[in-house]
Amino acid sequence: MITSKLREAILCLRPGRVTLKYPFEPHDPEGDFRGYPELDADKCIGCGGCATVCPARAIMIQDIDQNTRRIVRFLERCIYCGRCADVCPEDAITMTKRFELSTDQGREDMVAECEVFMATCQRCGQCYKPPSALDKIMEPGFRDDKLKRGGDDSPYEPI
Amino acid sequence: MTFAINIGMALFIGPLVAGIVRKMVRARVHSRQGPPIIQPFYDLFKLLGKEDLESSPSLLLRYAPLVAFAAILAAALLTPMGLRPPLGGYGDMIVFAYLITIAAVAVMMAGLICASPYSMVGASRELMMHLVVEPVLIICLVTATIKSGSLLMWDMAGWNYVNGLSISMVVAGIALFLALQAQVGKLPFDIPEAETEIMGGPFIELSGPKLALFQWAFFARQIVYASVLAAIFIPWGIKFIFPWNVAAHLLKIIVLIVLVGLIDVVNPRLKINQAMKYFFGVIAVALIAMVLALLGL
Amino acid sequence: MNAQQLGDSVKQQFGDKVVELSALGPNQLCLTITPDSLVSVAEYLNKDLGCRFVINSGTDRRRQRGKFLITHFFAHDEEKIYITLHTEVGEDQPEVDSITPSVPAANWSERETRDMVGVVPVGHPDPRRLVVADDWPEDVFPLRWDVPHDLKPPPAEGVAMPLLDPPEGASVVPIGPYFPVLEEPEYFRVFVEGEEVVGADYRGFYNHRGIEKLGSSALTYNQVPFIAERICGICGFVHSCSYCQAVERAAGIEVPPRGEYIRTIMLELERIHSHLLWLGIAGHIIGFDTILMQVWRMREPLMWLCERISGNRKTYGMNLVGGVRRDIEPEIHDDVRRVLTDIERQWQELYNAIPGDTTLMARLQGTGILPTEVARARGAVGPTARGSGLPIDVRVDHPYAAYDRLDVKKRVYDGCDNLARTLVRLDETLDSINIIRQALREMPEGEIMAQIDEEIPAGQQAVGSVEAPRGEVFHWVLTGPENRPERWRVRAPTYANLQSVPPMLQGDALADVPIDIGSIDPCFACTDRMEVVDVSSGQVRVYTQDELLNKKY
Amino acid sequence: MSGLDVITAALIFLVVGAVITALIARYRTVCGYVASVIVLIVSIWIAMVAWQALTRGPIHSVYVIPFLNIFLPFTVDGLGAIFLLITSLVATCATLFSVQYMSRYPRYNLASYYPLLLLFFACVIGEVSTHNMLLFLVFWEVMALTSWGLIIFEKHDPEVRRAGWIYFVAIHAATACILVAIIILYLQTPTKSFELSQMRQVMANWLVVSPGLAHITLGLLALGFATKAGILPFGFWLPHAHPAAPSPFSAVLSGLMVKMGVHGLLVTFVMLLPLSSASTVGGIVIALLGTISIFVATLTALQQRDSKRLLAFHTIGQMGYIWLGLGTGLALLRISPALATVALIAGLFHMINHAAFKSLLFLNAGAALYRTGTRDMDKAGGLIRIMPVTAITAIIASLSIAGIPGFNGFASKWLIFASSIMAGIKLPLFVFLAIIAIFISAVTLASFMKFLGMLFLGKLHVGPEVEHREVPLTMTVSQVLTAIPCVLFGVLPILVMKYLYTAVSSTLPAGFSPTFASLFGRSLLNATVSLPGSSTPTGIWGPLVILIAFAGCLALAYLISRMGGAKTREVPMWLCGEEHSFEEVRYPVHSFLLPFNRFFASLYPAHFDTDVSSSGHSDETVNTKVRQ
Repeated sequence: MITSKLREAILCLRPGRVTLKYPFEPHDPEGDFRGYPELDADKCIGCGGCATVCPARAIMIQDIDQNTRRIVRFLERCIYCGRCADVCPEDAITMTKRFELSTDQGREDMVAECEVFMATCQRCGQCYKPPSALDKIMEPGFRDDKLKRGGDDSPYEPI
Repeated sequence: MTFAINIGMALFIGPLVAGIVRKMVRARVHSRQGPPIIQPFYDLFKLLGKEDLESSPSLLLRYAPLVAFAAILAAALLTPMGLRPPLGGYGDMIVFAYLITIAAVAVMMAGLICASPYSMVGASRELMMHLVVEPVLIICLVTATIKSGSLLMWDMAGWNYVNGLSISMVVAGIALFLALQAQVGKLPFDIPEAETEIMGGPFIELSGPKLALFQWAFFARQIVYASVLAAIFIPWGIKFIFPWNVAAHLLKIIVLIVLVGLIDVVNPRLKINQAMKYFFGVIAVALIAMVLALLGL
Repeated sequence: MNAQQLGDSVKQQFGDKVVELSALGPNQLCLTITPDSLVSVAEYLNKDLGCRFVINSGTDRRRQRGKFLITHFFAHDEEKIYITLHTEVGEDQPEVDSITPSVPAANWSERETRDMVGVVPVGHPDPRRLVVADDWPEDVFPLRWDVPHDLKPPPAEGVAMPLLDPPEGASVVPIGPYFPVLEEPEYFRVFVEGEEVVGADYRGFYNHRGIEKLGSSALTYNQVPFIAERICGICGFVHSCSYCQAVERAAGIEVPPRGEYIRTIMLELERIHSHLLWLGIAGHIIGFDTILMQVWRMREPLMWLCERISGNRKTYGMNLVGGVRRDIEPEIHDDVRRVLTDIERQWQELYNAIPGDTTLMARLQGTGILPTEVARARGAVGPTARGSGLPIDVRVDHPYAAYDRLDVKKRVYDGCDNLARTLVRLDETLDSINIIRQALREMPEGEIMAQIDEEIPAGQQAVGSVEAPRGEVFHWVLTGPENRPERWRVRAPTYANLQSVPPMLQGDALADVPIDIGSIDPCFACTDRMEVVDVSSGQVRVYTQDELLNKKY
Repeated sequence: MSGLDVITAALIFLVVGAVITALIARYRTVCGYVASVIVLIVSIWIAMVAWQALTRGPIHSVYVIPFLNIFLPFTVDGLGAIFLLITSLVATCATLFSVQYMSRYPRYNLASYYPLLLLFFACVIGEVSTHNMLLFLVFWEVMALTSWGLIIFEKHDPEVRRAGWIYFVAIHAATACILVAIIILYLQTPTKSFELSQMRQVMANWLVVSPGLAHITLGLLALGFATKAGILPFGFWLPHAHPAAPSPFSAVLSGLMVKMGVHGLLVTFVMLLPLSSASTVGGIVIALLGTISIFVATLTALQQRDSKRLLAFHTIGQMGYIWLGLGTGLALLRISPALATVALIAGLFHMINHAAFKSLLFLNAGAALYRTGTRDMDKAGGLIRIMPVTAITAIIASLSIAGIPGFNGFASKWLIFASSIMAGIKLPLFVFLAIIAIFISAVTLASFMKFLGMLFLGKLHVGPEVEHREVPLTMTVSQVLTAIPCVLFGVLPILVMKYLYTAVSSTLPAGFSPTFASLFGRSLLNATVSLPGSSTPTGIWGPLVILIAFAGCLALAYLISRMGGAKTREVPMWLCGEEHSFEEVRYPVHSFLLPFNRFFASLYPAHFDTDVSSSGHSDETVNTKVRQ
């Protein structure tokens, strides 16, 4: 009994104080950490690959007109998986080390938009090279977050 | 002045020592920074200002925390804390034991009135713990009475100091120390509150000032129980000149409470029937002390 | 005996009743039988062949075949075979015979299939609803294809699932849905007399997230691993791994060996992490916060290590169909070994201290008794089963990833109590450390991800299972068109183990209830996967304190 | 007080009253008020007599019954005066309580209630006011018969009839013992007299020449009185009889009748037995029996679910405390006169207090029964919400019996503990008895927490037919009247102790006891026990100072609690977020101390608690009943 308790006590006392006074004493993440995904609008060609692979469907592509494509990212939904950075053919997306992203400004603060000039794009989807057959663009050219509600003959109305 | 010392010890040293234990013992063993030493005061003051939520409004429930608080303070006035206790001339050890009991009753009352299943279980556990822990205190004090021939706690302390320690008193002191853990409601005997089992037991429905008073009373209770053990069974230092006698007493109770805090962090919570079994053992030790005293040892 | 031989023996026994029989490799048997023979076949598999019931699943195939497909899964652990037992029932009379009377482990999953697909198990002893919310409409079955994944029926007042009443003289002590040591919402309705527990009822599934529905209606094959990983916050990797394995098997994709080793290493890291976490929580439950703090301190370097390997402390995001996304670079190997050695040393010290710690033993020994027979009947898996003397371990019984090349031991204790379950986990942690060392040594060079050039054809099916820290994780995928599964069925270990909790509580003290529940390492998030509350359109609303207060509960 | 003898006057008044009430029994309420008035007058009368006896010394008188030439010699000594005072309190309150309470029994004729009650009081008064053992026996027997008649008031209930028979047999066995002892003594007196003083000489003679005979006689008497007092193992009838009687009479039984056993015991061991080694032995035996009663009965009480049965077991337990005090006193008579006096005072003090709080508790239980119609504490609860006066008096009584400082039970228990602990230094056995007594005092507290918690505190929980209002005025008044001594004697114990000292020292040989001031100090505020030979006081209880300090602390606590200016808001009970009805989460009575009871289960005599339907462990039996 007593030796057991002593062993436990030694186990406890050996490491010393390990907790940090966190907000006052910042702690940086490790090398390949996947933090805030930063989009370099200059590099973006608007291929829509990131929107296709995003598991959380946090990226929405809207074609405003023939020449402009808007990329809206709802970062409150982002799960920081880094798939968008993986598939981006132009390396326009980088996963930074920023992780202190909470905000008290409401959800608008977590929405990032950028508009890309598309010139005379045919929206064939060819400029995006999917890494595997499973990552192909499902609806080339256009994508938003409206999902089919159970098919055309479903008895349920859209909400 | 003794009034001020005893009340001050109970009201202010109690939370302070608790803070010391949390920072220096508990957090240290947990390998973490721990809260500031005066965190218990922050907590108490914050609670005093918080909303008082009542699920079963009742006059008795409103007064139960006050009664617990007052009973502990009154008991503190009967307890020798380095000096002759201020009300020592008006109550003996039986009165003391019953005042402590009042505090326990107030806790049970609070639990019973709330009538939540958790508070009922908590009250019933509090009661059972009280039933097995209190006899240890009584038997140890009776042992001291047999040795000193007086029921007054100050006379017991003085007698022990003058006549030196005897075997029976040492055994009784050990028994009382074994019970101290439960008297101050620390692990492995914080069974009535058992946060992870019954969510605070009798206190589940209490909030704001009510909870603050109970907590404050329990901080004071630590000091009172430790003082009994320190003054009567470890009589060293009580004949020092003021203020050294008070300082010596303070040192003794801090050592005791730190020890209690150490045991607290290296044990899981026992079940009520296991605790009862344990305390029947402690009662047996205390009875041995008493028999030794009767034999004149 | 391989799958084909097993199938033949069933065919011999039941003749015409077996409509179709195919063996997908030596380890997976696929049977289609007539509805009227379901109970007898299930009984034959369970009683005569000793197969363990895993789960059942309902698929709405009215579009393709005009029928509902009801599938019961069994596992023959000694022969390393998974058996898929299909039955088709017509859409005009969606009823199927209940196998629960003869196979008690099927209790929950049959009720779940009824709630989700609307196929009624006839003769089920407990016909209450299980997984849908109390006010969910009676005639809406979320997993039918024509129900949209973001359907929100109007809330209803005054409907509640009927729960058992306490026996005479006992009263109810609610443990949950909000309870300090159950980190997730589950409601155990514990009947006590004094401190003694005389019975219990259970209501769970408060947190359905519609994951299966999303996987088969909104996401693509390579998006699912990430939501699969989020089925559970602690053992997410096992879910994504299990899903990927199912898809890979269905599509015939070969994962490169290095990818398999990396998966194995991550799985074992996750097991160490999970067992450390569990021990901490178990310590907290019995009031031993020092264990919580110290074990979680030991866990911290491990999470740092995972962050270094995968880019995240938890939910590694490593898996994709066909392999893993990140390699474990040689320069990390030393870090891995250093962290593991550190954990091993401290773990060993703790292990040596525990048997002498009488107060700790007093809380663990002899409490939460789950007899072997009950564990078998209720389909317990993982440490819960192994602590009750059932030698089940998917890593050995149904090897996956690189486990067939590694040295894995089954740790079985027959104490049947909380202590046995604790010891299983303590041993396994040390085993895992050795497995990782061996895997690091033997890991071959090469690719980590298979090249997938062709789309996955529809109508393929396969089982993927992984030994999660808590037990067997089971995924079944039926591939579909549109680059997504037609049906994706998930069975988390807690789903099986939770059904063993009420017999465990019986006769224990009220004080033991939290640790009894905790001893199966319950993961309620895993268990409550499904409901049609859409994560994508779920409204978020910030309440002020006043608004919260004025809300009527 | 001249002319007609004072005691005879009271007796005649009561007998006449009995006849009147029998005649007007049809007018139920009127009959009750008439009985109350008669009892009130007699109570005031005998209280005055007792007062005189205490302040001016014993009153002797002889009444000659006209024409028959029978002499009725009465002597009101200090001891008898104490019992007369108890009688006046209990009788008044119980009768007043009956007025409305008896409306519970519309089918029963009250002619079998009030007349018997008045006759019963007459017997009690007569019995404590005589030194003639023949007269004593006559009163004793009539008292037994009337009380039997009152216990079986609900004749149609088989339970009650059974309890009645148990009582009848037990009490007559007791009478037989006493009768034999007195006849033996009578035959030995030189003048063939029933006078106590003559018998004392016989006793003194025997102790020298034939101690065996003396001890047998003493044993027979002790056995008889122990049975009457409900001391275990002879008091087995008590838990059957007390709950069976109508509540006001239960209060009389517990508050008054069992005390007759104490009176008899004191008469035997103090007045009949000269100072000798026999008193030491007798004292030890009495203290032992008392402690056994304390231990067994109180632990059994923990199991009870029937409120009145719980109280009945506590009566045995509290009688045990009285016997412990008296036994300590008797045992020390030859060893330490000072401590003996203190212990005897302690026992008598506890007896007075017990009369007050136990009657009150039975009246409370009766009020609850009157309002809710059930004695099962599982079926009713939270009565403070509808019956505040009853509940508050019940709290006072419970705190008193549990010995909470400031209430009367504490003062007397404190004296008992102090004297038996101090006695332990001389006779070590008594320390152990004291420890058991103190431990059980906490158990008593536990039991009454249960009683209060289940029946009065918590959420209101009664049957649908129950009216939500306080019991009628006569019942509340009688409860409040009985509560007054509980508080008063708790705050000013020294006043009572002063008169008890008079009673005890007058009964003991002159000059035997040290002076009051040397024992208890001169202060009116402090009860200070100082034993000769010690420079400092041995034990101190200063109720006023401690209570004032307590009140000060309470005020401080109040100030602290208001410091933050916290607002109060009503919220629903927290049940982990699921909805529950109150019925399903209500923690039942027998659960409350189940682990503790299981622990002590082996210590209970299993057959002792024969009434299975009301004990804690019998749920299986109950269930089978339901299923059939």
